[in-house]
Amino acid sequence: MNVQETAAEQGFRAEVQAWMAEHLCGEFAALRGAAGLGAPGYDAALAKRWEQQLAVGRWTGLGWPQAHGGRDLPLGQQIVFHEEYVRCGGPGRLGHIGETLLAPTLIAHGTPAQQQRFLPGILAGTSYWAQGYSEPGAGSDLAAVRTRARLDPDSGDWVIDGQKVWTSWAHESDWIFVLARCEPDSVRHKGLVLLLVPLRQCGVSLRPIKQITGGSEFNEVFFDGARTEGSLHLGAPGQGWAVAMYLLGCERGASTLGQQAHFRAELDDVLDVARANGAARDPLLRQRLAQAALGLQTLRDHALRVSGAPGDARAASIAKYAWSNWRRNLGELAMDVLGGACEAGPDDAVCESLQQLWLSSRADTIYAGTNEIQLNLMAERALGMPR
Amino acid sequence: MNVQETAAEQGFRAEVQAWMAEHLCGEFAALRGAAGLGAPGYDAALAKRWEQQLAVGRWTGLGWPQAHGGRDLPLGQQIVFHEEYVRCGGPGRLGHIGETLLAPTLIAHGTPAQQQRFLPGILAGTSYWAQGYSEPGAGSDLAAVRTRARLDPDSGDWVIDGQKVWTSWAHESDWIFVLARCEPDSVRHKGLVLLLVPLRQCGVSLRPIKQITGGSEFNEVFFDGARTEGSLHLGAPGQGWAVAMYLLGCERGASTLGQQAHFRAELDDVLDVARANGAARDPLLRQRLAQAALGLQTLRDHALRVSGAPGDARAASIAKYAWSNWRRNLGELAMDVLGGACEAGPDDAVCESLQQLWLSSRADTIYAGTNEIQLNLMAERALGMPR
Amino acid sequence: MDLALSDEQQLIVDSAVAFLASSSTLAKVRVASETGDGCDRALWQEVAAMGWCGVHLPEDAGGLGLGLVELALLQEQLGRHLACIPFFDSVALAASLLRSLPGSAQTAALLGSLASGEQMLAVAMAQPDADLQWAACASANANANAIPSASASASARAIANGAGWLLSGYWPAVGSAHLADVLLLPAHTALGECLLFAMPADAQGLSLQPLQAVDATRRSANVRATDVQLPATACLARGPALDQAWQRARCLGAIALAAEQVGVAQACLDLTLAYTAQRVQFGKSIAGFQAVKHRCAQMLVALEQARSAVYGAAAVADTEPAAAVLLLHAAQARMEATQAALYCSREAIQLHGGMGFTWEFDPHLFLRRAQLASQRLGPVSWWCEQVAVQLLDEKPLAEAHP
Amino acid sequence: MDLALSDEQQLIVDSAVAFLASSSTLAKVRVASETGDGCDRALWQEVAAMGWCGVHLPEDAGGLGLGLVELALLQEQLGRHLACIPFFDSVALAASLLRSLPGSAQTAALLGSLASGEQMLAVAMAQPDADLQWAACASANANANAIPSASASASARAIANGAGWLLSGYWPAVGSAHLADVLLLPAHTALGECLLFAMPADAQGLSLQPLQAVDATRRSANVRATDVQLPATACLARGPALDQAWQRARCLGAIALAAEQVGVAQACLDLTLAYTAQRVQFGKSIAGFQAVKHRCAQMLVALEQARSAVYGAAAVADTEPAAAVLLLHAAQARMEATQAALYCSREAIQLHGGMGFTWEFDPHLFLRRAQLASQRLGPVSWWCEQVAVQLLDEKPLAEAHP
Repeated sequence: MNVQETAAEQGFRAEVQAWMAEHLCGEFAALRGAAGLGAPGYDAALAKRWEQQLAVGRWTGLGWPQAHGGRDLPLGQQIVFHEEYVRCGGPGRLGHIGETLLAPTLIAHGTPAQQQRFLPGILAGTSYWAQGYSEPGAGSDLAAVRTRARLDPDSGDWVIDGQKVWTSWAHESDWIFVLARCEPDSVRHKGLVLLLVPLRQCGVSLRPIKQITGGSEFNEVFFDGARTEGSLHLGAPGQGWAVAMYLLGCERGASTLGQQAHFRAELDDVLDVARANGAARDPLLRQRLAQAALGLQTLRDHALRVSGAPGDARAASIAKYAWSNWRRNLGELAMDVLGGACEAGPDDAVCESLQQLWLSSRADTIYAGTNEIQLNLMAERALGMPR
Repeated sequence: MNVQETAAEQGFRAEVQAWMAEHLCGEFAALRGAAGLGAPGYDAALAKRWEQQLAVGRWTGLGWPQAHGGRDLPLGQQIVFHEEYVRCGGPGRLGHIGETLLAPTLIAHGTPAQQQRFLPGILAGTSYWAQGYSEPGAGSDLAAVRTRARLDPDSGDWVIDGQKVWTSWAHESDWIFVLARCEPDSVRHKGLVLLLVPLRQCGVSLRPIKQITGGSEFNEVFFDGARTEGSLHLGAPGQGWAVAMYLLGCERGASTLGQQAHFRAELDDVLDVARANGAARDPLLRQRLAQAALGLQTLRDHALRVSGAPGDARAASIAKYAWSNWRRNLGELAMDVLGGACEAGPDDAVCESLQQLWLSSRADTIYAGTNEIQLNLMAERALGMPR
Repeated sequence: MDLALSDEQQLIVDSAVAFLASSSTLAKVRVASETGDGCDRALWQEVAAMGWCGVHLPEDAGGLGLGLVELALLQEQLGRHLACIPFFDSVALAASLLRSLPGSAQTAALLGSLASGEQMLAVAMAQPDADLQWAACASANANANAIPSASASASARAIANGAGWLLSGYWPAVGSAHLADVLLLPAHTALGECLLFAMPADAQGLSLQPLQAVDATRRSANVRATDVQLPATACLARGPALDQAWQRARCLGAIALAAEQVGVAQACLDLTLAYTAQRVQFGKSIAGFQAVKHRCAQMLVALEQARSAVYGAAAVADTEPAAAVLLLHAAQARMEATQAALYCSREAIQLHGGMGFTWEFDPHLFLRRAQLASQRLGPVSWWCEQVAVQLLDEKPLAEAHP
Repeated sequence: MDLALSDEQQLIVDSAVAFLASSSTLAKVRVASETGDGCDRALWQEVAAMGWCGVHLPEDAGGLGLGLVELALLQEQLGRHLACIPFFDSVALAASLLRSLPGSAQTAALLGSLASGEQMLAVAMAQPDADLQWAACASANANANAIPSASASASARAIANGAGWLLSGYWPAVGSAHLADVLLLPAHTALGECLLFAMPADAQGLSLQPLQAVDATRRSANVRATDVQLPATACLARGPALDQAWQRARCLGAIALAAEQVGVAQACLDLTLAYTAQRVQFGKSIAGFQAVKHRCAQMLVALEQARSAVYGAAAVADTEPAAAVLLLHAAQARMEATQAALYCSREAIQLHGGMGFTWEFDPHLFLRRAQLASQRLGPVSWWCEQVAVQLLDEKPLAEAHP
């Protein structure tokens, strides 16, 4: 147990700061502090150039093994990077799904050929990935997969038919990993395959989903005879479920500290408004603001306590449940701090961003496993209660 | 819709006030304001004499038909009585189960002989009843009845074997109505009988249950070859479930307004302490105190809205859920108002009574159908959701 | 004593339900709110033709001669349908204020055109001042003026001149201001007295700044007046009479707003029951999961308790109660209805899962209304603090019920 | 940076778990608390023999030379077992206060006998003054003295005389006072300066009034001194040094108390999982009902979050942080742990159904501890208001993490 930074960590933090100061400027100044990937007017092309800039600075693949081009840094330094990056105004990371979810899974379950083919593009910020799990009519029930994949005996390709939904950033991605049913009569978790599929092909079409925020970060993805090479299954065909679950388990650890640094910036906005508009003199709002700040500190402590312990089945669901409800509460608090002045006149950017916080936070307790699913998981897996 | 008292109601209120002032004195002064039947030092013999005094004043059976010795008063006057009774310091009613639950069921489902035998004693305050529904291992699952009843061919009596639990005031009661299984191979709601059984017999033994309040209002009741006359089934043998449910449905209407008047007295105690100890200057506690007062007003409004509409399946569960959670919150608020001084020195009666409020209120959301059972009932019966 | 609906009241509800089911579908609401100014003028015409705009006004003022209970019943159904008309601002709030003022030819004329639906009105009734509230709380003094008077709303100045009054000022976030034909605006004289003015929407020097619509079905605008010349008759009231009317209108408006919130909560429960019944996950309708059932049941409790509170408060308001009694019941209705509307709209989104987060599905429309309504006329914490003053700081109030 | 337990720390936990599982069963707790004075002296002897009473004291003071983290780990397990010993009052609170004072022969002697378990101590650390708090809030001024100084605890008077000090006063609800060999009592001089005194329990003129035990496993008493003559050396500290030590001890005590609350929450979850697994209703184990599962999962979230907060706060406290940083982390630990203990103990009773309401079943023992602990050293609202002062009223604090 150690809450103080080592000298190495302090040095590393200074390094991050210096690099960010030197590079998050010029054309990239427009990205500064752009926490929400889905914010109106978001410039994805610029965000990709920024990812490439990060790669040049060797800020991608920090935790990857050196054999795969990573830096294999200790957890403490990874934490330092993710926190300091956001503190320096670093924008939301478009490469997140590839770097944080797919890459560790490729490293654990991919073939050497797959690793050599895909990891360099992820590392360099030149190749972007989307996630094809949820299907219409089966949002939280991931095992209810109806998308079908079959090997075409003529070409040797996989041919995919079906539909995925809630696919973030498919419209800006190059590839998608798709959980599909490869054994026609199989049910539930059996007979699935996880395929790596190029998005830019005529067998794939997208329909953006308009969200209550007004933005369209999510998509429906339609596969109509879409194809990918016969070798591009991740893990063995029929065993796709285990690989898919491994991938979901990567959604914790150091990168969540970066997310929390974003939350801190959002909280600071709310505190600023409260100081400015007099809400800071309301004893009830003062309590809620203090609770929000303390709760965020707890999210951080929790991540620091469990990040090093990969065996703790409780950790991922607890963290997801805790942060999503924390942020949803922050959204409600933001609106109450705005009070009667919660509607913005023209050019009131702060008010608008708090509205976006409020609306977008309603999704936090729904996507990536609803509150209800997380509670089921905790009860059954962590507490051993009956299914 | 009418929230103003009619002239008749106002006159009736004055009548109640005058009578109470004249009679709740002398030996009965000790009962004044004794809201909780289970309070330490409770004098049950005195409470029974008070019930008899009320009967002499014709304050029992207010809503019963005149044919059964009641006064058949309109709902408005019944409400006035129950509210004013408590405001005048009237103590908790030991005859409640007989007068409010059993009597209406006897009138609806009993034989003329049963009515003539039992109603006069209830009306006169000379005969007290306990309720034998719950069984060990089946608290909320009322239909899981294992207590057996069989007709003894020799004597013609019912013979009862089994056990009931959570039986309020069995130790002060003369009779108990017992839900028992009269068809040996029946399951769940079928094959039950509701029997009227004398408590003072050698086949019946009691064990008081010590509660977290320190008191023992509840009992376990053991039936070991207990007997009652062969004619003392309420409704047809085998149809006991429907009669038992009818009885539970009587737990609403005018008498709940009396309960609310008790709540008001408890709330007033909390307000008094807050004014005295400075908690009334804490803006957070002020909010909670105001919410408690407003919430109690809502319980009353709700009772006034639904008391007249017997067909509303939603009403009973909503009212039970709402009042029990309201009072549980009041108990927590009481302790927080006491704050660090929540432990009483000798002779600190107010502090002690708030502690009792806090502890006793933990049972409110458990007995007579837990929160969880009430929510199930509302979802299934009122909202038509699947079982 | 009872709070069940009378046969006549049930008839009003039934006819409102039937009328709005066809005249204010959510499809129509989306047309009115996503294009145009958020007002469905055809609906307004129909509503006016049925006499709803004068439902709680006396017959000699052109109304139907009914009470706040009947107004609340209509508001409940309008809220349930998110009807895109300024009924709350014009009928519930402005008419309640005008009625509470000392009678005059001007108020009678305004009430007449309001009752017929010919004119829409808006009132610049700002949020109560939070600082004032908590100052009272901290000093723990009974504060007889805890309810902000009209003056707290007015950062505006009125100067008497030969032609009448010269008015300048800024009134933020005035509900339905962009639709109103006449705006009711408070302003101070140089001596600090507060006056209420009726200002025509087309007055020279008046300008509106529409606000970004969080709830596009219920919009507001900032109002600015720069040296607007008004005739002497534009001043409707002043002094203590205005203060009393203002406080009374805030309470009556709060009860009507609460009724609308009950409608919002009901709509959210209805949407959720319908969606969860047909949505299948893990091989069964999600309405069969206990977590979903319990949440819906809790929505039902909140909703029905709120409905009882609102009907009770409206019934009390119709008995011409003392100001303190009216305040207590208005606070109760606001507390219960705000809680119900927020809880039900939030759960509606959650229980719709991913669909609840799409623009296409309806729950977010109600979430927006619920959030905005939670702040109109003061947040619940403000109302509760007023009640706490009565409960804790003042001598016991003569009980509402004898 | 990480907050996982080191191997040594895990060893401490494991040995405490094993020891208390046999030495402080709930059966033994009931004997100690339902008969006698609520103290299991045999347990205290064993605990002292293992060196726990000096766990966080330096080795030269007779301690084990470990830190607040290790103290918190022990407190967590003691709370989980409701161990009937005055460990919190004597070791967590009194020792933390003594350590924070300027060194002296007297404090060293007291620490030595405390670390060996030879003497039990108690501190009259009253609730923070609520009025002071909210006055600061209403005026919205940064209030550097928002943490009540020792003086706020002292309605007592100390008069210097030839023999030393003459002490009179009343200190309400002093934790474990009836068990203490020495009481640490603050008092004022006539000039208003605050002093801290060590008073032997057998001093002439000292009287105790035990309070009715809501939580019979953790009792307190009102303390009254009437013209007690103390030697000059009985005064341990005064002035700003005392104020600083007092504030620091309140924070350290709060973190230790929070650790105990985590143990209470854990015990409640354990009891509930065991009971619901074996309890059958409607033909199945109630642990299979989704409503029960979700409640247990929410208990788990509250518990694990609280544990993380407490470990984090204790780890920060061991780095000798600035007073403002320590306050922030103490508040965090208190908020999360209070919430977890109250939630889990309340749910434990509810999910035990009728059994939860009986004296015989154990949940109520934990409910009592949870409620009392929620008020010791100030309620969560007080801690949050102190944080709000930092967040909203003062210049931004230098960040706790660089």
